[in-house]
Amino acid sequence: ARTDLVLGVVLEPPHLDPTAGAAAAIDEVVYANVFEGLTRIGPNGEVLPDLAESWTVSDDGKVYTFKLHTGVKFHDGTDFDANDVKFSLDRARADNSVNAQKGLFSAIDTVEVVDPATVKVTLKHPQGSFLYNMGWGDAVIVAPESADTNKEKPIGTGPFKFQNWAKGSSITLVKSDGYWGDPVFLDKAEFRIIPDAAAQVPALLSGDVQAFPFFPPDAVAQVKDNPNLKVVIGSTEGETILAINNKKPPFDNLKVRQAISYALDRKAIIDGATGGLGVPIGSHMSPSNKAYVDLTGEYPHDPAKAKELLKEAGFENGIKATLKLPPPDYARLGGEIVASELRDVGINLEIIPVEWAQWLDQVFTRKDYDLTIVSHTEPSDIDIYSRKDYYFNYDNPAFDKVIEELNLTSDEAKRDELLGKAQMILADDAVVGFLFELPKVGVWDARLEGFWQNAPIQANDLTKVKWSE
Amino acid sequence: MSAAFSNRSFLTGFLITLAVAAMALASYAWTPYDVTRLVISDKTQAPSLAHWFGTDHFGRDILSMIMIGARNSIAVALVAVGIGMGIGVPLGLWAAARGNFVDEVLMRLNDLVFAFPALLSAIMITAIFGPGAVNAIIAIGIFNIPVFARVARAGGLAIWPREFILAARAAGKGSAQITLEHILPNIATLLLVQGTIQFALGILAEAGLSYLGLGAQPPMPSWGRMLFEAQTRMVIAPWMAIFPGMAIVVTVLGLNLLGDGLADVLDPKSRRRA
Amino acid sequence: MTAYLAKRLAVAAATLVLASIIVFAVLEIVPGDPARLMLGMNASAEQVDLLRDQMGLNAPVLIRYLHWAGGLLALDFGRSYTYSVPVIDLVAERTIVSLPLALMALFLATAIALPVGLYSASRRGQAGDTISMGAAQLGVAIPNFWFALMLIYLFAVWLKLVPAGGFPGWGAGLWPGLKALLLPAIALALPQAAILARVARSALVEVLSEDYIRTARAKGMPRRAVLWRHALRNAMIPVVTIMGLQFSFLLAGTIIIENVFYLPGLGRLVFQAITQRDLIVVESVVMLLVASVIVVNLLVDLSYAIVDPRLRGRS
Amino acid sequence: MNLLDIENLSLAIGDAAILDKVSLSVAPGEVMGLVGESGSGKSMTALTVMQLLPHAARAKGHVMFEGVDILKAGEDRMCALRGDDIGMVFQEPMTALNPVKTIGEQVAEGIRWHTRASRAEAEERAAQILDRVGLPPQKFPLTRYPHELSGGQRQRVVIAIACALKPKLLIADEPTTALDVVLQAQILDLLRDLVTESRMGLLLISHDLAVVTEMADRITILRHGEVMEAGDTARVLSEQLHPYTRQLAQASMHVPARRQERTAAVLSPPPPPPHKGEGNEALPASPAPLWGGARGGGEHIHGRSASTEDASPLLSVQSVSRLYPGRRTSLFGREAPARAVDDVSFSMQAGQSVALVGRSGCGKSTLARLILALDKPTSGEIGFLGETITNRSEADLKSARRNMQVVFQDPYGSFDPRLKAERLVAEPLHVLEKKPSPAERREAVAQALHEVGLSSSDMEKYAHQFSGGQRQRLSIARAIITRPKLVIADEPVSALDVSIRAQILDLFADLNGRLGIAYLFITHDLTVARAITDEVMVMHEGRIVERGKTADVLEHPQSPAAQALVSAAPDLHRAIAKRLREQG
Ligand SMILES: Nc1ncnc2c1ncn2[C@@H]1O[C@H](COP(=O)(O)OP(=O)(O)OP(=O)(O)O)[C@@H](O)[C@H]1O
Ligand SMILES: Nc1ncnc2c1ncn2[C@@H]1O[C@H](COP(=O)(O)OP(=O)(O)OP(=O)(O)O)[C@@H](O)[C@H]1O
Ligand SMILES: [Mg+2]
Ligand SMILES: [Mg+2]
Repeated sequence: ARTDLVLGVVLEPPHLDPTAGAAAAIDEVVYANVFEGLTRIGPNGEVLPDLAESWTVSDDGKVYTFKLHTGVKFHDGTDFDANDVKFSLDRARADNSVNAQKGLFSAIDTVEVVDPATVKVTLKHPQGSFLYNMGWGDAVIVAPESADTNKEKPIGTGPFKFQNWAKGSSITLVKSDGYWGDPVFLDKAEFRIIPDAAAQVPALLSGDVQAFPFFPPDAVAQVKDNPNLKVVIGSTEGETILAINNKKPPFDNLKVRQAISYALDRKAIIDGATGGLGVPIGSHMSPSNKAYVDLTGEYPHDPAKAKELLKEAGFENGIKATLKLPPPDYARLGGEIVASELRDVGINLEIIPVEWAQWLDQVFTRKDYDLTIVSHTEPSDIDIYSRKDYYFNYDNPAFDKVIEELNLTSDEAKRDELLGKAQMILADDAVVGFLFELPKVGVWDARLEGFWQNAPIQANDLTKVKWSE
Repeated sequence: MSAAFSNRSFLTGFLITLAVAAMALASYAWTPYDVTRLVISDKTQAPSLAHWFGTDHFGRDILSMIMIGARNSIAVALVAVGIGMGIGVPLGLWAAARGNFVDEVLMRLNDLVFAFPALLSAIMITAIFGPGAVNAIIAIGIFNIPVFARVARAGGLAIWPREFILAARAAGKGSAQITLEHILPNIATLLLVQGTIQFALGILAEAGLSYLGLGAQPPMPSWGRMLFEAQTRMVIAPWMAIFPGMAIVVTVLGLNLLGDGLADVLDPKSRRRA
Repeated sequence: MTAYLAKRLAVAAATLVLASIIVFAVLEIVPGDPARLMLGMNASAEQVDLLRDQMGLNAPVLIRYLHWAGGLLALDFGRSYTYSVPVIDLVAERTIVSLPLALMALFLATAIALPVGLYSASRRGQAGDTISMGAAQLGVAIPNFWFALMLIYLFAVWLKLVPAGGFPGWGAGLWPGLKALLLPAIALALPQAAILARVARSALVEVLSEDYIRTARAKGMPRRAVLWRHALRNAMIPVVTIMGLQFSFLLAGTIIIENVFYLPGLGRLVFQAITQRDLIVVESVVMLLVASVIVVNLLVDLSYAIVDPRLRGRS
Repeated sequence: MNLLDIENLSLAIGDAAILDKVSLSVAPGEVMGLVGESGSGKSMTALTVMQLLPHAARAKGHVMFEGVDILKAGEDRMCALRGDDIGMVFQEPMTALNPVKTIGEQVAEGIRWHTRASRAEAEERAAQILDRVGLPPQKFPLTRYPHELSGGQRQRVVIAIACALKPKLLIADEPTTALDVVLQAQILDLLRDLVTESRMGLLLISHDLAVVTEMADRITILRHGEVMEAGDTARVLSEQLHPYTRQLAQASMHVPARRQERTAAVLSPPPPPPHKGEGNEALPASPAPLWGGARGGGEHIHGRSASTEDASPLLSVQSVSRLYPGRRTSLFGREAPARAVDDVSFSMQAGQSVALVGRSGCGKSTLARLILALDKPTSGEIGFLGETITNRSEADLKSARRNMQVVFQDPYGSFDPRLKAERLVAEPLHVLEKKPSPAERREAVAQALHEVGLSSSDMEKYAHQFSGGQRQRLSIARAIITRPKLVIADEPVSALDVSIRAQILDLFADLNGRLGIAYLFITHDLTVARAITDEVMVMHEGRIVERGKTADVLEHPQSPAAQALVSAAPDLHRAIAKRLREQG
């Protein structure tokens, strides 16, 4: 069978060090392929052991002792041991660290090397999601020798090693001999960068690219009838929301926010922006999560009701506002539909398309916006609504209390209950317009197998990918 | 003028341009469908009796969008040409009238603007101000300035040494007055012809910018953006690309023919022949 | 000649300096913070500031300008914010795609335009002329990105003759490289060829009505010989001028075309660098493009003297 | 047997009939002159013989060249004839050469094409023929480009190309129109030598009767595409049997009747305005101007009487020089500046009519521009009406502008094609202190038009709707509308046909007499100078080398420059006399 693969990715990573950048594009290339962490996240979001063979947790939930695999080597031939783990974790949480997810490590108090194959991590307080956190790309283990050059030439412990990066064009990985874990099937994998949606379809159709694990949902209709290609729909952790600036009048008025929620026709939005593949949500939780509560019925599509609420709030003459849209298709397409729907109830939105840089600057940092559409792709991130000064400008002590409690809870059932409660508060407050869970659409050659169906995290795990006969 | 209409190129160009303009004007009063309402359930329908050119990914009628898009294309290109002429022509005339230092400086500044690939600068401008029709106008307009400045200067330089200018100077007229009374009217046809060319280029440029997502923004339909949206749906809805593309081609073709015809008709050589 | 050259070079240098100031100033006011973009939504303000420091973004404007401009003189373009590699390496990598593409397009455009122009001019008013000039009119009117899209669907998706886009790198061999550049070059060349053909034709028609053409024919030379020996060279000046001007359009065209064909060229590099706020890359590439336009136009001006002895100084 | 026989040649271009049953013949060793006014079809006749007619042209009749019917000959046959057996010298020497090829290449090209000679051989022969036409390769190497030659030298190259293969028939289409008289004489000598040397037939085309008379054995007179008269040159021109021949000859020799007693004419009371369409015969003297700022008629008299001895001249030019910077040769070096006008001093009295003659390029136009204050002298001073006008601002020049006007060489080019005659003629009114109202303006224009023999209904026309002669009248109307004291006319008749030229000269003479306007007439044509001026200044290489009464200078030129001009000037009287003498 074939052992080579050309895989399309939308964005080129700025560099290849997952511990030094937020870009999902980095993980899409190196996660699980080049770099490995203590734990890793599986195809369905479960936490799996990785470089840590096993672990024990102290009863107070504060001390984690990891037992490491032995005989593991980095691609440059240096050995992997507990010192590398300590180095990596300390580096990520250092004062001068520019790790984009520094928060993942904030609970860590100390990291101790017990012996070359054992590491003990002590937390300041129990953290329910610690093992999950250690599975993020930002928490992978790097070697002190190569940490500074990983951006250019990533050196990890994974089954593939970095071979070449033709900037702007493609990144090539090849199989790493002497890999400690299960052998992989592919000898060579090229990640070809194709940002333009217009180019992605022909690239797939012409066979230049054999797999597009993160394919624009909107373009699926173009390839789904092609017998040579397989289209696989899964779920992501991307809650796509119509974010509302909760402090900015008139959106500080609950009735206005509720009116917006009533005005939204999720089905139309999903059809128009994701080719009908998104899953409607009623609060900030992925439907694939077991703590998910279906709240989509809370605000059914009801323009009349929306108008009435607006009238009650004193806005029968309508509202003028802006809608800032970042570049992704779901936002730009969804935005147009949202604008059209809100116009029907008397909210006139001026659409302002912005680039990511501007979005981060204006919307996220300076909170200079009325409405925006964005997908929050971090897994289990309902706690963002409790963050002070977050761009929603949402402030509800009751909600904060739930989250606080959640952070200290490690009992699964109890956690699910708290999560359910949090979801309900958000829905009641109509903090934002909850639209849909971003679908994960993978398209690949019908003879390929082993790709992830879902995307609990943004990664292209190639460890199980192979060509069938 | 009747001579003009016997010129085939002029006539064809004129008719096409007229038709496009009429379509744009008509769209203010009537379009087959309302394009501000998205009917997702009607999306990507092939051309039919109900929708002659089919519908787009939001279920909007493409014919209606092309009609309204014509407005945008015309407006952007027209204002951009206006900016180019309004600033470029006086500069060029000034350079021609003053010569030497002023001329040198102005022309070097011209070269400077020319040295920036237009699209690149347009991208930078939209990076600052954000995408949008107005910024597209500014971006395209800026690049029309040196074009018109050059044409006006070259035309002016050719007229200045003519004897009737000497006659006007001998009659005591200053260079400003001569420029207004003699130079400008004499290069008007030149400018008119260049104007139609730039107009056509403006429509292409607007389409290019919109295609990169930097031009007109929703909900305002624009031909370039329609193509931008069509390109990801080429397989299932080729009509989304074909009709707006044709609209651009036909309009630009019409304007170019008009310009060619005008140049022919207004060329004193051919007029003497006729 | 030397004096002329010296003056032109001085003007070109001044233009470059002015251009560098403009570019730098413009990018200063582009909103968006590269550091925040790199760190994403979860990073704190302190972290962002830390990164800004590391990237040298917190220094005063003038210092940064002088540092950058001084670097340019020494051919040190600085380090890319996003890729954190020397910009010069990035530029070099991209140039070996963009330059061959531009040259191929220029070559194709010329190779198509000149024969068509000659043919049309020599058959002025006949059916062949009307048809080829009609085609040229159409060529001018077709947006190149639209044409590119059609080419892709025809030749790559349907006929599977060439790749739909992408660039395998010259390491993969000359032919695969050229093959990948073929469609983009055609898409780029078409409108240029159409414009050039029209210019060539009208220049030739103009020249053919000159008195010296009649003189040549009075020597007993047939039309065709007169066309080649006398008309062509005289018609070259407007053609070369337009080619010079087109170079700038060609560069602009590559930005779009490289996007359509996802070629890793300079055009896409700037486009991408702008969205990523990799300002140092933008600045350097823009300067490079501006410089190349200036150089090309200088060459065009100098080439006039080769074509037309009247423009040569006394030797 | 004749070399060339044209019988009943008719030619139409599109729907326009150009030639109508033209017949003429040229025998070996014979010079056939083809004359006729501009547009009469001379060039078209020549082009028919070459088969180089414009696209839409269709010819009927017979054109036989050595037994070959040219109208039926195919392109290949013609290619073999052209350049080898028939050579042609085209009308415009300035544009007849390819600017991007060396003269050597261009001469050798025909030789190589027809004889299949090697490059070296062809160049050898090219050098010979160039030497023959007075361009010795030592002084004018084959590698020169056309722009490195003067007009006369270029014309020689064109002749060399045409004669390179010793053609049996040479067609020379106005071979000297663009050249000054001295150069013209040289070229004509050259052609004559070529004819006698190899018994070549020459078809010489010209609108200048004098030139043709000097050269041609026989003459054919063409008008509107028809042959008016043909025959032996001397006979045709001395007998002048055909009315048109007479008309042409008279126009060529025309000398305006100048009123000797101009003062009296101006003093006499104005006659009633002429009736419309009366032409230029009885032009009225100027009635008192209607507009403010200009002087009344009485002042002309003063100017007139003062002109004879008054110490303060109308115009005084003192040591004026104009240098054009030399071409830059390197960063620091420049060629020596060209002295277009070199230390010129002279003065003019009111009402005087002075000619400025000289060869092409001697600085006449430059001097005119300096006097008109359209250009600044490098040194020296110009005074007008007692005031210095050098280095004055435009505003300070207003009064000078009012009193000094200009008539240009090219009547067409001196009018803005987009303006109507009214605006064109009214343009100088701009300098008046008191701006005339529209009605006054119309009146002034109407009167100026009357004075030059045009009607006020012409005000609504554009320049291109007038004939050449009318246009020149228009420009004269413009020049006199402010009642200036001085009109500078820069080659005002050189672009005109002989017959129109005669009319305009009459008009100038008449206006000078009636209005007392002083003229500075710039011309290279001595006949013109003779016709209407009292005094003549001869200019040579930027300097005034001779000045005196017109008749004196033209009869007894003192300076070599003046002598060259006078002896080279074709003169119909003399030419006919010479011809008759030769024939005994
Ligand atoms: N290409 C053309 N198309 C139509 N008419 C033409 C063309 N060339 C010349 N004519 C006309 O043919 C007539 C004869 O022109 P021709 O050039 O033979 O005159 P000519 O006697 O040589 O005059 P000149 O002394 O001014 O050279 C003129 O009325 C002219 O307008
Ligand atoms: N702008 C200029 N720069 C340099 N040299 C010039 C310029 N204008 C005129 N000359 C030169 O000055 C000299 C006089 O020119 P001018 O036009 O006065 O001659 P002219 O006597 O009027 O000739 P013509 O009879 O041909 O009109 C010529 O040798 C000419 O080449
Ligand atoms: Mg002629
Ligand atoms: Mg002159």
